[in-house]
Amino acid sequence: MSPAAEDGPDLEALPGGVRAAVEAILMVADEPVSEYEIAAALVVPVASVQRVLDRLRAEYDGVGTDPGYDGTLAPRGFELRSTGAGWRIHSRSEFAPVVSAFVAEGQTARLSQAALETLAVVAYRQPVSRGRISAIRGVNVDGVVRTLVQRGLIRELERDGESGAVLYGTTTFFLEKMGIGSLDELPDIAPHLPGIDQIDHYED
Amino acid sequence: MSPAAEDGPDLEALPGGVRAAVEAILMVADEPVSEYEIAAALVVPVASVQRVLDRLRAEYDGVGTDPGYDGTLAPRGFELRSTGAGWRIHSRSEFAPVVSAFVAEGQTARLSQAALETLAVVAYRQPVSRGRISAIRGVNVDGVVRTLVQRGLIRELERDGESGAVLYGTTTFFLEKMGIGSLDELPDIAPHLPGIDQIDHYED
Amino acid sequence: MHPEEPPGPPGTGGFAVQLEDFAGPFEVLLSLIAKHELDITRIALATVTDEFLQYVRALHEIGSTRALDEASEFLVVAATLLDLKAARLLPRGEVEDEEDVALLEARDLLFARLLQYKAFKEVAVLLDERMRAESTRLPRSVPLDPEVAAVLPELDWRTTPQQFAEIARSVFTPRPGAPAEVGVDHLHGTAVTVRDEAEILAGLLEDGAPRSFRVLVADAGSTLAVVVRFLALLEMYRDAVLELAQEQPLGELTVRWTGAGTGWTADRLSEDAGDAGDAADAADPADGGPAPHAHPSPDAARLVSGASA
Repeated sequence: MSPAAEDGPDLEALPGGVRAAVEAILMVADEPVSEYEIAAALVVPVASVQRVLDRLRAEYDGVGTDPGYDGTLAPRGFELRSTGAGWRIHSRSEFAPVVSAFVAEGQTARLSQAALETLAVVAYRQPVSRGRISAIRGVNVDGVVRTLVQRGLIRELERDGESGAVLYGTTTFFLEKMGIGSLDELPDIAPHLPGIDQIDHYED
Repeated sequence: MSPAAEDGPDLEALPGGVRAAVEAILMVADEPVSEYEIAAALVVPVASVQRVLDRLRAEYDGVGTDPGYDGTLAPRGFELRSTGAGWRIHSRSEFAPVVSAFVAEGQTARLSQAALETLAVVAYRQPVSRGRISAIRGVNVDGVVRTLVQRGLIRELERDGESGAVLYGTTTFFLEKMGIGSLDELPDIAPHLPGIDQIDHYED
Repeated sequence: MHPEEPPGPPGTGGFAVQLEDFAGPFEVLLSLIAKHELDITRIALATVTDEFLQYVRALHEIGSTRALDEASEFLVVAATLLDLKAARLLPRGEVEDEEDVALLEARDLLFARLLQYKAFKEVAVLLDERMRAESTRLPRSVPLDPEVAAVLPELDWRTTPQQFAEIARSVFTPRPGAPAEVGVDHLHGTAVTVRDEAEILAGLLEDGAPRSFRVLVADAGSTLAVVVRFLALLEMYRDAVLELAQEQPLGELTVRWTGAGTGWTADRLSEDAGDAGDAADAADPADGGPAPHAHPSPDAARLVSGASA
C-alpha cells in the first residue's frame, strides 16, 4: 500500500461522510462487526466510529440527534444491536410477527427436488463451493443453497484458499435427519460414475 | 386464512407504522422482493406499499419527504433499488471499496468477452436458440451458453415449435445484475446496427 | 484467457489482435478491418482476407490450440472469406444470371453478418459497463435471526439414505439429452474441398490451353463449388502453377496452366490450407470449459459454406 493510500478513503468527499460509510458496512456485513474493524477499514479513530455507532443507534430508534430538527423522528424498521461479537443491523424486534409471516410465506415443510439434489451434491462432494454445485447441477443454485443453510442442513465451512469461495458441508442436523452417525455411513454411489471426472473439469 | 388473520397485524400500533414494517421486511429479505409479497405479508394494499417504497428510496438518497423538516437530509450509506427482480437494499455504490472486505461472498467473477457477447445476443434476440447465437457470433457457443445458465443469467425458456431447438432468454437475476426494471431499459441496439431490417430478412 | 500462449503468432507482419479477449473469427476479421481502416461495407477486403489466411496458417504452424483450431469456427470464417473474395469479382448492378444473384446475396449476407456481429459486440461492452457499475452496490444478504428462522415450518424429512444416494447418483450422471441440439444453422450444403476442386482444375487445364473461369466452373453444379473452385485457383496461383489474365477490370478471367514439370499435385494444398481437423479435441477457448463438438470433425481443407443459407 502506498503512503497515500494509508490515509484511507476520502470519506468527507463521499455522500453522507463517515456516518454513511459506517452504515454501508453495517448494512451488508454478513456477520457482526466490531468498531475496531470498522475503524481499520475506514482509517478513522475508533472513538469516532464509536460516536457514529451510538448516534446511528439512537437515530434508528427515533431519538433525534439533529439539533436543527424539532419534529419527532419515527423509529425505523431496523435497529442497531451490539453484542460481544460486534454490531449488527436487525429488523426491529416489534416487527417479528410481520417478518415471520414474510419469511414463512411460501415455505413448505418438505424439501423441493432441487433442494434435495443440491443437498446430495454437498453431501457427497463436501467441502464444495456454490460455483461447483452450479456446474454439476447446470443451474444457478444460490437460492437453494440459502434455503438449505436456513434449514440447518448445510453450513459454511471455510473459504477455499485459492479462489476465496465459501465452501459448504453438511451439518450434524443432516446426519440426524438421515439417521446415520457419520458421513461414512452414507451409501456408496458408484465411484466410477461416468462423468464425475468430467465434472471436476467444469470447475470455475 | 381466517377472516381475523386477514386484518393482519395492527401496524399503526407499532413504532414507525407501515413504513417501518416495510423496512423490517427489507432487512431480512435475502433476495429482491416484490411489492406484492410485502403487501401480502403486511395485509395492506399494494398501492400503499408502493408509496412507502418510493418514499423510502427517496429518503435513503437524501431527498427529504418529511414536510415538517427544513434541514438537509444526508444520504444514507445504503440505497433501496428496484429492478425487474424486485426491491432490495444495497450498500451505496460509492462505498464499495470499504464494504467489500466485510462480505464473504465477494464480487462474482467477471464474464469473459465470449460470455458477454453471447449474453448480449440472448438479451436482444430472445427467445433464441443456440444455433442462432452461433450463427451470429460465428463460433460454437454451447460451452458459453452452459456457463451463462449456471450463473443464472439466462435460462431455457421453451422449445421452438418447428425445429424443437431449446430457446433461451434472460432471467430476472440478469435484470437485477443490470439494475434495470425490464428488458425495455436495455441500451438501444439500433444505433449500432445499421440495416437491421435487411439482417432480419436474411436470417434463418 | 490463454496467458501461457504468446501474444501473437510469429510471421504475421506485426498484426496484433486482442488475443486475451479473443472471442472468435469475426473478432479477428473485424480487428483486421479496423487496422486497415476499411469501411466494413466496402468490398476492398482483399488485404484483410490474405492476412487472415496467413494468421490462421501461422496459428496452425505453432501448434496453437487457440480458437481457430476449433473446426466449426474455422469453417465459418473460411466460408465467409471465400464468399467475400468471390463477391469482389462481381460488378455492382450487373446481375445477368442466377449465379451472380446468388453471389450478390451471399455478399450482402456476409456483410450483414459482420455488421450484426459488430453491433452485438458493441452492446456487449455496454452490458459489461452496466453490470460492473451495478456490482459496486452490494446487496444485503444476511443470515436470519434464530427467532425468525424458528417460524419456518418444521422440516418433514422422508428420504432414506438409499433414496438419497439414488438422487446423488442421478445428479452425477451426465444428462444425455441436454446438448442434443447441434448448431448447424450456419453450416449448409455438402462438403466441397479445395483440394478436390484444385484437382479438377488441374485436369481441365493440363493440356496447356488457356480457358476462361466461366468455362472452368461450367460444371461446378452449385454456388458453393464455384466459390471453392475460385479459392483453389488462388491457391494454385500462389503455388505458381497458373497464369491469370484479365484484360479489363471485371472482364473475363483467363487461366493457363504453367505447372507442367513442376511435380505439383493437389495434395500439396491440403498441407498448408489450414488443417482444422487435428485439433478437434481442443477445449473451447470461449469459456475455458470443454465443449462437446457440435460439428463433425472435418477433413483438413474441407470447406462448408456459411453463405448459402
